Amino acid sequence: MRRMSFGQATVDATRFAMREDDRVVVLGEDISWGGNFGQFRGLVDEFGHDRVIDMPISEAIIMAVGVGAAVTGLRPVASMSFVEFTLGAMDEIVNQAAKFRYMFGGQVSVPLVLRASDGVLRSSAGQHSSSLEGLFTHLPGLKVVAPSNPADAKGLLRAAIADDDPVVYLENKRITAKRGPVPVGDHVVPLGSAAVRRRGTDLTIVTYSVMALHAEKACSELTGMGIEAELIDLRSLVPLDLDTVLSSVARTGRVVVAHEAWEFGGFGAELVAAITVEVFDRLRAAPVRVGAAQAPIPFSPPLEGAVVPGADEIVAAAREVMGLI
Amino acid sequence: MRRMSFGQATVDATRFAMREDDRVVVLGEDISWGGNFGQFRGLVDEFGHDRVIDMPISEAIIMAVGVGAAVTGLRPVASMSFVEFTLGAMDEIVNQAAKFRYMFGGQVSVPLVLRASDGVLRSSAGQHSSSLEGLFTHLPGLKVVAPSNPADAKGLLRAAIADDDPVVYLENKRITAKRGPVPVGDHVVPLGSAAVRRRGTDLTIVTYSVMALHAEKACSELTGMGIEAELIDLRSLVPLDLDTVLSSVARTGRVVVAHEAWEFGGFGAELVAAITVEVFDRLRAAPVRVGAAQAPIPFSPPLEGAVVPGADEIVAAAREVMGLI
Amino acid sequence: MSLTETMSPGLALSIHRTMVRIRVFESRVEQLFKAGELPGFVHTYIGQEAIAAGVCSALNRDDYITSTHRGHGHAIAKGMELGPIMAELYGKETGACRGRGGSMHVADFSVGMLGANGIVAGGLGIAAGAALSARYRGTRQVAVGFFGDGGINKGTFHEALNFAATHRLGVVFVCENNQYAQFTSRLRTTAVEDLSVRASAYGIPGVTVDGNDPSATYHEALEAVARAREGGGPTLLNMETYRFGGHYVGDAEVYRESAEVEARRWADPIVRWERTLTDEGLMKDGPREAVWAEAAEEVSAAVRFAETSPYPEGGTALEDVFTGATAVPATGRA
Amino acid sequence: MSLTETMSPGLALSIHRTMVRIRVFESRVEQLFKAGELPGFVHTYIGQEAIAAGVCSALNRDDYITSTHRGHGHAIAKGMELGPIMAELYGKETGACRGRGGSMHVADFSVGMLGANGIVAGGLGIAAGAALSARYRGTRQVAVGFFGDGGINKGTFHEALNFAATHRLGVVFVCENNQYAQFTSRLRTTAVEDLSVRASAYGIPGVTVDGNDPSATYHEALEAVARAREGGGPTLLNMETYRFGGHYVGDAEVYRESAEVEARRWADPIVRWERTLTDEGLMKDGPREAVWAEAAEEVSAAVRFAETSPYPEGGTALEDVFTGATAVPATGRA
Ligand SMILES: Cc1ncc(C[n+]2csc(CCOP(=O)(O)OP(=O)(O)O)c2C)c(N)n1
Ligand SMILES: Cc1ncc(C[n+]2csc(CCOP(=O)(O)OP(=O)(O)O)c2C)c(N)n1
Ligand SMILES: [Mg+2]
Ligand SMILES: [Mg+2]
Repeated sequence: MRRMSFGQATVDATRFAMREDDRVVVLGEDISWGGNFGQFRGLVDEFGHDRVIDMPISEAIIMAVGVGAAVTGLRPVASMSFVEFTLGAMDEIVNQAAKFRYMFGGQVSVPLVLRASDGVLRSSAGQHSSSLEGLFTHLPGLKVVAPSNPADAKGLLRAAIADDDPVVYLENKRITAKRGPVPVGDHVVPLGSAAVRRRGTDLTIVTYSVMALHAEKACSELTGMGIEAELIDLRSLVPLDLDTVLSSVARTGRVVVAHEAWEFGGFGAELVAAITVEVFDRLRAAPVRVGAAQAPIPFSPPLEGAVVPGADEIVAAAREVMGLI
Repeated sequence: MRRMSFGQATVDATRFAMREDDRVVVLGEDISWGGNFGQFRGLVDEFGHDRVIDMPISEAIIMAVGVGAAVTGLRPVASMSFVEFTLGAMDEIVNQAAKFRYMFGGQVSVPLVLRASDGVLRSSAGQHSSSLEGLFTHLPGLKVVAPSNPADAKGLLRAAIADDDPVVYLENKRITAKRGPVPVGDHVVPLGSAAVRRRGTDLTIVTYSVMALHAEKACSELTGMGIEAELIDLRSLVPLDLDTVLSSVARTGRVVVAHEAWEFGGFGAELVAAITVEVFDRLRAAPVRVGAAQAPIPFSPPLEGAVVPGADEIVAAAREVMGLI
Repeated sequence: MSLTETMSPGLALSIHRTMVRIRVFESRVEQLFKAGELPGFVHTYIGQEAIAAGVCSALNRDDYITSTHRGHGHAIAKGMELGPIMAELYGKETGACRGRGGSMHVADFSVGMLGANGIVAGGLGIAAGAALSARYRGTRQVAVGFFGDGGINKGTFHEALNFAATHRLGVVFVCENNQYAQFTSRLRTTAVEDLSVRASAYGIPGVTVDGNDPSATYHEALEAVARAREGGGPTLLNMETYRFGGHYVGDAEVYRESAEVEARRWADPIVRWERTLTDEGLMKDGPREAVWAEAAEEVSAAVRFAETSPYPEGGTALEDVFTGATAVPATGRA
Repeated sequence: MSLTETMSPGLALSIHRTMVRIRVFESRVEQLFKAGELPGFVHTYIGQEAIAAGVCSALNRDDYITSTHRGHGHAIAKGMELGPIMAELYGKETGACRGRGGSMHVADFSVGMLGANGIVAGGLGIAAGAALSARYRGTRQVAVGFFGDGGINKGTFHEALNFAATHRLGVVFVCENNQYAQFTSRLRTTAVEDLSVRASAYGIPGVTVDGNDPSATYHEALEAVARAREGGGPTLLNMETYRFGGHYVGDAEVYRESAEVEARRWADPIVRWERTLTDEGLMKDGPREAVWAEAAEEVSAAVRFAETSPYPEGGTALEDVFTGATAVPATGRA
């Protein structure tokens, strides 16, 4: 184990993959300078400009070139820095990358990772603060991961690069600089396996990405109130480790689903729906959702705080599902 | 009342709006020739090329020009024919149209309608068959409607054009040619009002767009089995008339949510989640969802039929929620 | 200069054969579609055969092409068998894409045909990516991105050309300028008359070519392909042609006079090429007819193959969303 | 030719005043940001003042501009008051956008400033739409779309220019070519050296301009604006300049040598313009210093205004997602 930041852990994983397999190349804006969040720092020194490719501000072509390279023998990792910029490449992500294998009858795989930074960070305002996993998870052909800590950041990026399908790798901006212990050398976290962060019997909290950190805090507070929550960090949204979720909820009978993305039509809706459909008879109370209020993310701190949830909202939701509010 | 097709009804609504308000202009590819589905037929003859503007194959600029025109005094109706082409304009739809009013502090409105044809129609395959309302409904700042019949097609388009905010108007390809009675003259269906198509006491079916037609058929079959379903055609997804849904489900205690879009993470997930959260205690059985299986829409008819649901799937879901399966 | 000084008789005849195979294939497709035999919708390549045939003759088997919604001609010219293409149009399990893709998504990666594509200009960045990959792997493969006069106004055209030009990638961008995008004349939507001028925005060669003359399409492609292969970067070829049929089969064609179509018939690339071959003494009537007859037989065989092939099983509909062992339903539960 | 033959002294001095106001405003913003007074992140306009000041001097108050992430200079030059801009940067209720937008989304529709925009090249199509609207309404308003050398490679640049050119809309596309996009030199990502050549792809005039000379920026803009106003269609102006600061305040600037920055200082547009005005006898030391002092006072007042203004109430966070009476939460329940 070595302590490093989430961002460094992703550099570690990428370096490992690039050393292991020379088909791995990375594409993105400003990445030879390390990228907007240092997620590519140092790679160009070791691997050169043929493998660490500075792209023009042409998001559509970053993805299209990724697809073209992926289906002809490379394993590209494409970067969009802010997740909102993926919207300029949505056609390539959805109509090409996600559908290529299926619509061509399984002739090819598209081993491509799309990295994008999401979430709020200190008032970045409407076009630089969104969390868009709800879009990607709905679209068949894409895998989607959203780690919450440096060790998972490394392990999931390794798994994503090793995967033969397009994987959207979402890294929350607020945790990119957060440090934690990371296994040295190779470290893989398989896609589709949730982590139970905390055992508890009163309710289950299902979450991922930065919200998993808020939830840890919420769980401590809840303990102080005599409530023991089981905390599940999904890590991977597609494929989704629903079994882990269901067996926990079947035990606790109560569930809070939390994410930073907008609540309405968000991934939490899918979680609540799937849980309700599958273990309805075990539910002792209505599930409660925590997510952003339905507004573009505002700039001003008091407004941002009002729209985007954190630990307090999880605590309140937990108390609600426990029937205490 | 006059019988006309869904498509003709939209022409009717547009003509009415254009006569009434000369700020209304329409923008799209091939629209002076009527558009891909005849949704603009005849308009250029009456209103000329200054108001019926043939656009290059530049989806991003269709939307951006729409935004620029909308915030400087016009009321554009932009067309994307197939809804998948909106993916090439997603940045303009989400980062500009939807956020403009909010992020500029309410200085302007963006009175803009985005029309797009969705759904499967006779093997149009992976890039011409999707239903993407699950994307639009998640994103704050967009209103979303999806009528199921010619009268609503007219009334909702009138309301959408009259609305001061961006409205995504989704017209299912399979029903564009379907005929029905349409009120002559002005006819408005307010955004945010669901229609109860059928009263019933055993369960509630919540749906919209083409699925509302499949559901009518399903209801008849269910009657034959002694099951009386209440059928709610939402018509408008944002704003959503949740009150109508909840009061029905509170009565019946059982609900089937159905759409043609992919089930996983689809708008149905939001509906199930909202219903469960709000009227949990009134639910007598787990809600059941009907939606497309999680694959790009395949070309071959037997495969398309296997992925995309219809009346049979609604009947099966209704029987399941009734505990008969 | 006579044709034989610039092109071997064998090549000239092979291009002829390819054009005829495309024409006969597409005419049959039109018939079959009108007869209700084919699901979906189809866009035929009739009138543009000299482009696919000429350009693909300048390519090696392992070179790449990306295609469009109007892709049957490219598929045939790049070396796909007719049977699997036709079976794909029928939606059969024996189709090139196991019936998953249909007319707009015909592909065969084993011959470098990286897919017809239903998104206008959708193939251009993919071609650039394939060229980047070839450069990286050191294979000297070239990629051709076919697109239309409508596609030239799509943002991806710009992004792809700028990227390919900056990196001097081995791509040839072939604009099949058939004068219309769906129902709309290019003159109504495009700021320049001569589309080849757009090359100058990227500092690359841009050439306007008689797209109905296989000698011209072949030679211009050959030059561009050679440059691409040698690291000289991309080229934009604006190949002027005309779409004899509707945008899709069934198109009522209200947007153009039939007189306009008729006036263009003089330039039918196959008629012209046959006249050239005959004039140059490379082809006699007998062999000419044999080519058509052979193509008709081949197409009939393809139809028989398609007709007698089974449809895919509905139960296989969720295969290949993801790759092999990693395939998982979204729920993570098998 | 002396300056006074081409520009009135009043205008020359007014441009100077605008440039100084921008410079002083931005320098204070830099300080404030470093002191932790401002949320978010800020991109300053220092070094590029001659462009906003010159171009906007060629516009009427009711003409439109669309701006970029680096938009304070445009906002000031187009006539926004400094107080509401500064308050917006603080996230205060009295900000131009009531604190909802912040630095990257400063806007004032009442002076035709249609918004700074955090999406690179995001304003170009919006400018085209505004010009279409002006044409339709018959107002003769012109729209200027500002963007950067990085933005020129975005697909929307292509789509916007093609559309505007096809319809001969009254748009002026002003590329502020400051040599870098974030950390990356334009030479690494762009296929052509002289960005003005891209105009030829749309059959419109393209001119490279010394973007640090207000006389040049003003006169080229004036010509383009006049053409736009008269129905002569769009122009692409490539205004060469240099960003003296980092991409954003706090940028470590590892991607360029400080010697490079220093070498560019000779071209500081304000220093140059002051020298010209002095040489031409239009300005003396006293009045020059007064302009700076006045600007400093104005900026201080703006800071005081911002500092003493209240933050928005958290409870108002859901206002203005939708318009007035039609505003509804997604659930349809108030
Ligand atoms: C992004 C996108 N926009 C619109 C369409 C609808 N569409 C299909 S073909 C076509 C016209 C294409 O014209 P062109 O590029 O000239 O090719 P051609 O059909 O003439 O071969 C259009 C608009 C599409 N498939 N993709
Ligand atoms: C679509 C999009 N892609 C990427 C970014 C991130 N980004 C912000 S500014 C910038 C560089 C812009 O360069 P240029 O257009 O030259 O403007 P400058 O910053 O030099 O004024 C980038 C890449 C963005 N904001 N939008
Ligand atoms: Mg065409
Ligand atoms: Mg720049």
